[in-house]
Amino acid sequence: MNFGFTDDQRFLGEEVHKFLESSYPLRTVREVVDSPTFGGSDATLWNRIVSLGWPGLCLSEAHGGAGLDLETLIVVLEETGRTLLPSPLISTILAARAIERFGTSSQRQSWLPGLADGSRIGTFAMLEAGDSLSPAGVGTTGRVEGNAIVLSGEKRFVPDAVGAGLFVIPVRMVDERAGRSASAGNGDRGDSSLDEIALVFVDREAPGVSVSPLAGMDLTKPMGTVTLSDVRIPLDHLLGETRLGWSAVEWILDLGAALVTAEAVGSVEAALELTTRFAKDRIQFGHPIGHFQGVKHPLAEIYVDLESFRSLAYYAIWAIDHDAPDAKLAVSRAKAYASDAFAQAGILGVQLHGGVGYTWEYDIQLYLKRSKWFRPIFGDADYHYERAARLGGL
Amino acid sequence: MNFGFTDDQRFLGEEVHKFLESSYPLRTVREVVDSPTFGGSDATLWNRIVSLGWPGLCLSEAHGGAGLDLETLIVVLEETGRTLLPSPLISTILAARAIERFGTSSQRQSWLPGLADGSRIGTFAMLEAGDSLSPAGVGTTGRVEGNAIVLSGEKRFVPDAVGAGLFVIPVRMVDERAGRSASAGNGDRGDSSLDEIALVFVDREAPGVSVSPLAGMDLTKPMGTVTLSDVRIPLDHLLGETRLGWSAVEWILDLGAALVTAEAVGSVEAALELTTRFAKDRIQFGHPIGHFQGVKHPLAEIYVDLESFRSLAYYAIWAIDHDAPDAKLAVSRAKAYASDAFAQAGILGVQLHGGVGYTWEYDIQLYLKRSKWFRPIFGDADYHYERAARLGGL
Amino acid sequence: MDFELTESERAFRDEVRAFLDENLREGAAESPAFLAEWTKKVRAKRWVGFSWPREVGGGGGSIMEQVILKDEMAKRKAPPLGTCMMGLAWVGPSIIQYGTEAQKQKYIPDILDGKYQWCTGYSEPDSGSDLASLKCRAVREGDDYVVTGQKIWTSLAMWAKKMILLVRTARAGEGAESGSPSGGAATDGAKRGAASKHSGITCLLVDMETPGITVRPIRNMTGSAHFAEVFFDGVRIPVENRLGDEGQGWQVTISALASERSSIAEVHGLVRKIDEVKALARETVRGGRRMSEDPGIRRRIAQAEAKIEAMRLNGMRFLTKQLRGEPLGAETSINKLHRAALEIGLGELALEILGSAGTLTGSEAPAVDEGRWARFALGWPDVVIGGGTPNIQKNIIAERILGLPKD
Amino acid sequence: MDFELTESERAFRDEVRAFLDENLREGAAESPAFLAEWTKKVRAKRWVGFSWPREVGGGGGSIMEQVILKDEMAKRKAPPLGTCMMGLAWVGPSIIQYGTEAQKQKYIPDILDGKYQWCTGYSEPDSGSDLASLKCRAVREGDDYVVTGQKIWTSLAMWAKKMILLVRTARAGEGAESGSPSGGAATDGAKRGAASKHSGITCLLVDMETPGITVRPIRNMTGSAHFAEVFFDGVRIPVENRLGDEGQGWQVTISALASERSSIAEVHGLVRKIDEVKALARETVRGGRRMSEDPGIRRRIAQAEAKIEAMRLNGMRFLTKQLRGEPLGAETSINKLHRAALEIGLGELALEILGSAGTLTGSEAPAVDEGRWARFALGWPDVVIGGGTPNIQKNIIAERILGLPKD
Repeated sequence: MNFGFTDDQRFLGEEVHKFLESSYPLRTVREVVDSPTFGGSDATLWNRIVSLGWPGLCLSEAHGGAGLDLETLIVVLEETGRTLLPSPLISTILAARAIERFGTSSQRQSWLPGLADGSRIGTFAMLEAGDSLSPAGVGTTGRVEGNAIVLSGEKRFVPDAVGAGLFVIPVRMVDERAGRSASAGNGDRGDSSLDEIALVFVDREAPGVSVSPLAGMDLTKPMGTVTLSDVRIPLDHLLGETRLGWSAVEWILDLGAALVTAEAVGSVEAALELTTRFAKDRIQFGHPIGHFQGVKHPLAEIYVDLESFRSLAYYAIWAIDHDAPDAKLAVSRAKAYASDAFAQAGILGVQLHGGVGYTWEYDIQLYLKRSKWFRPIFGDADYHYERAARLGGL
Repeated sequence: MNFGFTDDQRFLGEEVHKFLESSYPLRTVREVVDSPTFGGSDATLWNRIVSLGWPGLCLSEAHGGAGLDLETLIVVLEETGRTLLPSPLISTILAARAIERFGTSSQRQSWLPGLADGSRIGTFAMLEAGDSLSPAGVGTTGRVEGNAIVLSGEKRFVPDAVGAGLFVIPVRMVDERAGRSASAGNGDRGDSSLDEIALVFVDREAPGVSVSPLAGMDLTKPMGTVTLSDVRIPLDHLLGETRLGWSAVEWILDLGAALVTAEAVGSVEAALELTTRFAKDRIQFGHPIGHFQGVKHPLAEIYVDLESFRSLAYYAIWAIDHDAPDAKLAVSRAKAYASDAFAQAGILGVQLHGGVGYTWEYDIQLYLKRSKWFRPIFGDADYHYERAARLGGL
Repeated sequence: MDFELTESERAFRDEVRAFLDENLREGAAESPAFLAEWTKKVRAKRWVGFSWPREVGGGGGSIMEQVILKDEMAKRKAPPLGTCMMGLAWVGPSIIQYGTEAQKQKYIPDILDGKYQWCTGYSEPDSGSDLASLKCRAVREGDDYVVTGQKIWTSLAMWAKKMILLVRTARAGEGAESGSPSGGAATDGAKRGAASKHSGITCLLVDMETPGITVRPIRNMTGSAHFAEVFFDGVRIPVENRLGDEGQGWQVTISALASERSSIAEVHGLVRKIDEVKALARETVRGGRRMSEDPGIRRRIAQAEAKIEAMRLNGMRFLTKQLRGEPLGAETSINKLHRAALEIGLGELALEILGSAGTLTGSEAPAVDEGRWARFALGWPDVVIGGGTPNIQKNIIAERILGLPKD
Repeated sequence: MDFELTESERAFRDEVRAFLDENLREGAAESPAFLAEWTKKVRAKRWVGFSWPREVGGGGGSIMEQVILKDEMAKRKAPPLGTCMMGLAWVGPSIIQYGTEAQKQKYIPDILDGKYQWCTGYSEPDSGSDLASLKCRAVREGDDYVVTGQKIWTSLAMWAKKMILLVRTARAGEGAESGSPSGGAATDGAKRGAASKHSGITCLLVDMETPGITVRPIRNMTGSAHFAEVFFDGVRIPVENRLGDEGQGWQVTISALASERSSIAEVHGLVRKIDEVKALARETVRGGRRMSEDPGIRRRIAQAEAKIEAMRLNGMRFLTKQLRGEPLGAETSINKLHRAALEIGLGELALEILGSAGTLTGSEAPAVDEGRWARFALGWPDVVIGGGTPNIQKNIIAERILGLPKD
């Protein structure tokens, strides 16, 4: 019975902390994202990350990874969250874990080493115009034409899209009479439509793929739109070489939600530290403002929320990694709780800082912006609490 | 332009305040409701109220009332709310105003003088087993049989039921083939079913009427169940001698909601005063607890809510009295806001009092109980915010 | 991370489960005969005082075994382990650590056997959460302390035979204080530092039948009485009944026994409550709609469940720390705050699901479940106020964990 | 109660409406030519400085007329009345009450005509909400004050030609203070009573082109700059530019002019915002559902609308008091608190309606309305922090209205 980290994991976390504190403090992060060449990924930064082996940390050794548990990744993500590190680490790991779980052995061998050694950046592209994390939200089509699948559609809000070399994409397979879905013929549009859903790999360089950046509040979390105009991919780019169905998509979404929530633990922790330090230093009416319960109690509440969604996030990661029966519920609880808590911490942090809190120069506003990015990604609190209610038997 | 009371109204309020402070402070109110003979109305108290002319205050002079505006009633209700006065005043006024608005001239002459002079206590009985403030919630039936209407059904949560002599009751008129509603024949169960709804008077003494008390948290607001077993009433007991439809019921519900909200203004004011006084007197860690922002800010928030729902309640009363086009919206906003605010004030009041707050001897818990009674009566915050959303064009 | 039990832990858990399978009968908890039998059996298992050392008659259970035992018991809604609740929770640990041999022999077996009830004389009318400012006075006269003053919020004082009592004793050179009017002493006390405020406090073990003690039950807002006021008027307590040294009373009441603090019992209680609320939402139809279909109610239930799950997991992190021998401090206030919010929130949720029916206290329809929901919704002050107010818990976190300055 | 206007008030309202019908064109507000014309016309009507006495060139409008004018203007989204916003809001009233004849003649007409912008030098880096602790120092040297120090959060200082400045002046017998290091002065100041903290403060009217003044814009988190820091390094201000007496600066900046305080303009702004959010909810389809059908969104919108309506009605109660000549005090903090909560809440609501699209700042799809919602949601600090923090407003209510002790 041990709901905590091993000494090795703690040591790794400390090393990551020291590295980021010295090499990528927020000041440096600001320079990276403000640079005109930053288009979603910074080569220098990525090379450093790669040299430390983070992308492959939790991939099997057979595929070039370090073969560690997913929970070990938490100690890294907490640190990248603290310093708002602008890297496609989570996106790449998400794509890699999806391939590791659902890919055929030859797919794993083809794709994982490149993701593990960072020579390729991966990402998962889910959302479309309907902005829906549901089977109905998959409108991009895949049409088998001889030895190829032809893809058409547009994916939005794709994390790290501009820097990515490999996209893992859910599509709806349709039969060759254009535009009709595979099951349309049998008149059964119920659950079987879930089976129309498949996951495909798309190479950035494939003809018909175009990627455009999206300007967002949080410069450290770039997103983009990926347009697929009759993109032809070989049949072996079908993940698992079968129609994996909605449950595979849901698993990837859950993993994404859990990973960003683990990262959010670090962000909220850092925002709370910044604000607490300010509350100790700032004198008003003859006292540090942190002397007043009007300041101290909201900070205590954020601490309570932080520690609570930390527990939920740790468990969610563990549950996914161990295929625990309550893994979905665990993810929804963690992401829902964290979405609200981070939003609150961001607003309160800026507010308690007073005027300086929303100047460009002060760091606390960067966490406010991160909280806005964090809320909808992989499902907001409304989505996940409703899902939790359903999974909980309501 | 004057959104306040006239000097006369203020003077009346002060007189009521003095009377209740000297004759019915909370200590006395406790004695009244604790007395074994208290079954929802105390004769001595009612006689005092009647001698002051409150039941007829806002009824027309032609029917024995004082002919004042409904807004004048606010200054009285705020005071009865402060001292949690256990009287069927609101119920009687509600029944009387319904008759004044919708009754025929002969109905007004028959019923209003008795309600105005307090010789008869009235009440409005809406809810049934489905607990729904909607046309569908009216399941009690009225069947015309010759010169009579035969009523069957059960009304629940009827305020002041045990002491009442006259019930105003919404029923669903059915045709003589038993159990079929009037419009059932034409196959149109849409809006026309609203027209089946009528309001009737039922005399407590009519054969087939039985009333049983309901034990509730708030002893000062007794409720009861009224069972109608084939109660025969003459045709002229049909209010307005026509099927008034749902809109009349809705008007009465709105007036009820507005009146209890005006009363709640006084209750929250008194609860805030009690708690504020406690916060000034109670010393902890070397200071009055009201010195700490953790106590002072929640009290300030209650003050903000109190003054805000006070404004909403005043305007709602005015809007009903003047048939303003936004009267329904005004009522829903007032009742919704007040339901949440009073609940909050009750809980916080008990909590800030610490241990003594929930002893039987301390008064603050009486306001907590009143807040529980207040929340659902005439629609809770969920009901009224949803209604406000709809009325506001969503 | 590892949520598995070791082999020996699993063996212990299986032993507990087997015992429960054999001895627990559905609904039997209300039968006095069953309870007496049950108590004898768990005593024989040494599960009463399970965290206490075996040499005083306890179970010597490890932290992890304590968790397993509580967890299994709570999951199966088993009756309590032992009947002398206050004695097991508060008095026993203090006596084990600070008592003389004679005191241990006199009291510990009776607590384990549940011979009689204990109560705790800690809170006073003007002390509230600020326990250190207490004023109940003991003046040494020969071989007795003469106690005068008042205690309040004493659970079950009406039924208790013994009390563990905190008093303010005068020491050499502090005659002025013990002689000052009690009001002044409190104010002075508050102005001095915490260390000195605690220094005059002494712990006594009191027989409730001693002349001069008056118990007055406190009726709470639901009409029942759980707490009492206890008045002391020149009550003579033999010096041999002092627990620990003079002035050591503060430490004496803070147990350092290695008992688990994962709040598992509270979490099980809350899980049971939210399950009841969910069932209520499914069964209640209002306005033509099952309340479990109402999106607002669904969200609030899901939110409460997430919070309870967070408490459970927080508790496991605390437990992990304890198992590693790391000190557990102010972070336990996290779960206390959650619990306070949940106790209030679940009651409110139940009432909002029920509408007017929720306010009924009678036993007949339209009251639901014999009016229990009204009591359900008015029960939170026992927990929220009795366990230290949320404001105090927030101060603890802000000051001890975040390092913000004291008020 | 009576929500009707008197005959003369109605006549005035009709005059305003007729003017708006004639002169307002949809979408014209962005055209500089239109704005110049508009400004000339409203000036001719004496609606610029409408609350000011007619003898200084103001409109001499009654409280009720001010409300009507603002109300009609806001309802029709008319451009502002006058272009010298800070001058009209802060500087003019102070000069009218405390200025010399010469000062009035020099400044008031220019403010009314909008010849140039003013800014206000009140806040300082270490003063924040605690304005009385300011440290910017002025030492009298002959016919000049020599000013050294820093101001912050000065709106539009980059564009202003004049500043109304608060400084701490040394007076006879107070040399020690003006000579002390500025950090110490603030701490000392905080320890003394409010009266003495205010007593050393003097108000100066400053030409921004005076040598020694440096303006540094403050870029806010959305990347734009509304505020600036202003540095004073031995800046010489002629004594004749002092407004009011030495040491009177605190009173000088608190206008006692009878202007209406019903917060009608703010309420109209919020009504416009919630209407935009409602339209957004109707237009946004996510997950196959129109967001205006989402029960949670519906409730939050209805709640915000109830709060805004409460603000409007609270404002009418305040107005009624003012019309009766009763003093209006701390109760105006009620609407300030509502406004702060709404400014934050409406932004959050918009973002939650939009999901990921809400965080986009670009002008192309999938960004909605050219990315304005991201700015909409990050704009609250201007109001929430600039107008005094919610904590300060709550203290005001708790202390001045409820009578709770000061911290």
